[in-house]
This record gives sequence, C-alpha cells and structure tokens, in this order.
Amino acid sequence: MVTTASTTVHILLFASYAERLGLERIDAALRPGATVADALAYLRALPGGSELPARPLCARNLAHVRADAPLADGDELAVLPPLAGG
Amino acid sequence: MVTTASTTVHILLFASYAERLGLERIDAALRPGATVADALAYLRALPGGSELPARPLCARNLAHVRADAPLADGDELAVLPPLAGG
Amino acid sequence: MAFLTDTPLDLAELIAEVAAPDRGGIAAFVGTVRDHHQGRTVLELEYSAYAAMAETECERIVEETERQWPVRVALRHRIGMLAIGDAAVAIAVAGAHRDEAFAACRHVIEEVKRRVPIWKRERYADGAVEWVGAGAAADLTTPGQRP
Amino acid sequence: MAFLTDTPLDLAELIAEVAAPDRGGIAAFVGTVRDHHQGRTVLELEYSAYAAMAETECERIVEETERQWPVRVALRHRIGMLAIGDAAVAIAVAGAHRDEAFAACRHVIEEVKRRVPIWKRERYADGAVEWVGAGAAADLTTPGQRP
Repeated sequence: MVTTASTTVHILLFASYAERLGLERIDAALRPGATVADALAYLRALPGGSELPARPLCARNLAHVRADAPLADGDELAVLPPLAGG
Repeated sequence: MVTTASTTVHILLFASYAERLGLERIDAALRPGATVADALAYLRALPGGSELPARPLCARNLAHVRADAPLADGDELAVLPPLAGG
Repeated sequence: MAFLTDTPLDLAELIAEVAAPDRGGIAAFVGTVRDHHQGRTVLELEYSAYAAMAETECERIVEETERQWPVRVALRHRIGMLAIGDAAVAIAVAGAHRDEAFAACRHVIEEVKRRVPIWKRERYADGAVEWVGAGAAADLTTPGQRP
Repeated sequence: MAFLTDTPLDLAELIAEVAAPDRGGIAAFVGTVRDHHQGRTVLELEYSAYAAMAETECERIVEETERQWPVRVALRHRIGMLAIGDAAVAIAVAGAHRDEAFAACRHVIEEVKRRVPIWKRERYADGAVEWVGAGAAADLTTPGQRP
C-alpha cells in the first residue's frame, strides 16, 4: 500500500543528547503508524545519532512512554538522557 | 538479722503523679537491698499514693530502670507518668 | 548541649547545624501542636519535663543514632506554653545518602516519644485542663545502664 | 504551580504551605549539592530541565502522593547554577500522623529522582565539565497515560 500521508513528530533533545546530535529540536516526517522506536531510528541516522543508547528514556506529550508506543501527527517526542534531578 | 543502716533514696514525682500525691520530692529511708518496687511501695503508703499505677515508669539517676532494679544509698529515683513528648 | 528550650523552634537553625558539603541528604521532622485531641478542641498546652533526665536522654538518643548510621543529628524540644500550630519538637538529620538520613530521622522521633521524660497538659475549649498520656510502656530501660 | 525555580529554596516557606492545625506531623527532605562525585572534587553544577514536562511530572507526583496518603505536599526543585551546599530539591509533607508524613515524603523524593526530567552538569576541580547521569531505567512510563 502506498500512502502520501505522513506523521509529523516534533522531537526534542536535551542535555548530553542535544550536545551529541548538535540540535535541540527537529521535526520528523514518519510513516503513519510509526512508534517511538521509529522516531529513534530516524534520530540514529542523523550525524551523532549513533551515540544514542539502545533504549533511551522517552516522553510523548509530557508523559513517559515506552519504545513501542504509537505516535500521532503533531505529537511532541522528547528523548531524555539519564535523569539527575533530586 | 538486725541492721541500723538504711538506704536513703531521693524520690522525684512529676506531672500528674506529683499532683496526685501533692509532692514533687521526698526522701525515703529504705532497707538496704531495697529495689525500685520497694520505693514504689513506700510511695503507695502515702496519701494519694494508691492512685499510682501498678507498674509506673521509673528512672534511677537519669536512666530508665525496671521495678526490680536495686537502689543504693543516695540514688535519685524518678517516678514518671506516661510520657507525652514529641 | 541544650535539647530543651522555651523559645520557638527554628528548623533552619537545626539544618544549618548538621549540613556539610559531604552530606547531600537532609531529612527533617517537625511535630506541631494539634487543635484536637480525642475529639475535643484544644486551645493551648503546656509541656513540662524532668529536665536533667530529658537532656541526658536526648543526648543518648543523638549519640546512639550517630553511632548506628553515618549521619549528624540535631534535636530540640520546646517546653512551656505552646499555641496551636507551634512546633513542639524539631529534628534534622544529614547524611551522604537519603536512606540513612530518613531512617535515622525516624529513629530519633520514635525514641524521643518513647524515652524522653516530657509531659503535656492540654487546655480544652470546654474549660477542662488535663494531663495527656501517650502511654509509654512501664518496662522501659535505658540501654547501657546498670540493671 | 511552579515547582521549578532559579532562586534559592526556602524550606520554611514550603512547611508554611502545608502546615495546618489538624496536621501534627511534618516530614521534610532537602537534597544539597555535594562537593564530591565518584572521587572527584566538584566546584559547582548546573541543573537544567525539560521545563514543561518537569512541571507536569512534579504536579502528578504531588497529586498521586496526596491521593495515596492523607497529607499535603509541597515540592520545589532549583534550576540553574548551584554552589556546593546549595539546596537542589526541597520537600515538605504534613499529615495528622508521622507515619504517613514520612512515607509520603520518602515517596516524593524517590519519584522526583525517578521521573522528573532534570539533568545536571558538574564542573570539577580538574577543569572537566560533565553531564551526570543517575541512570533512570529506559522503560519508564507515566501512570495513567495512553500506552
């Protein structure tokens, strides 16, 4: 099946991850039905992206999610380095 | 065996116990070898003394002790109502 | 060291006493005067103590706690007339890690309630004035003392 | 409610927020900046956050805690440059009884460390500057959210 529709996800990077990829924000056009893991694969193809860990902590629309969570058009996906608050 | 020696114990009463017996301090001359229980028996014979509980909390020379603890001449024995600090 | 005081307690002061650059976790406890006791409205209350023993017992509690955990402990208990909401007891415990700070802080308040000779007399809205007994066990013994 | 702030934390302010005449037990925790990390001397550090999510996550933690125990919770985390000994996080929990105050206070700091997106970069005496990862699990999910 061929589709021209795509799912645009607003990806945010923080702290050490933002430094490694040299960016804090990027919009990714993913296939419909894409998951968090697909967005991470997109990031890994970028310069510096190979330095991301296998399963980084992620948040979708301000809430923690697992890598198999689906993404919808307009979602905000944050990729979070190990937390160090407290 | 007859002995003229005696063990003088300085008894302190506090809070509700001091009110019930109408005194905060009394010196008791007890037989040598007397225990905390003997001092309590002495107190119970005083006016209001019957209102003391069967096993009140006691401290000898600033440390909690049991009723069977021995008393020496000059010891300070405090009879403590239920504690309410904190 | 005066553990008893008749002036208002200041937790910040206790925290300053125990804080240090190598102690990243500070656990604290403040016990305040409640407006109710067993369904009756409390207006104010008075704490009194067997002062010499209370000071000694507080010192023992701090020493035992600092021996059992790698922490520093500050402890103060107020005596005299207190109003509703006033702090009656304040504890600050600092350690390198929060596990030990929390455990030690909890230990201190439990021991204060269990062992320190302090009494309170509450004045109620109905006019009555009564001694309040939290009810310590009669067989308390101070560790390390002669039987 | 702003849980993040770039100004010094004031535990007394948090305690005042949660104190009430029917809450006699207040447990508190303060996490301060340590002078050492894995054997290296720390000179100062900077906390940064994913602010929108950190605020949301702190609010969730407070709500969940107040649902799980009959307590009121105040929570603040400092962001920006901090010196050794500065308070990074402060928590005050008031309840009618100390059991619940202690349990809830401990829960809040554990959840803050586990879930709130905050990072710190330390500057060491040897000149190095490094991100410090306490290492949260990768499979964290926020309760009550869509999978």
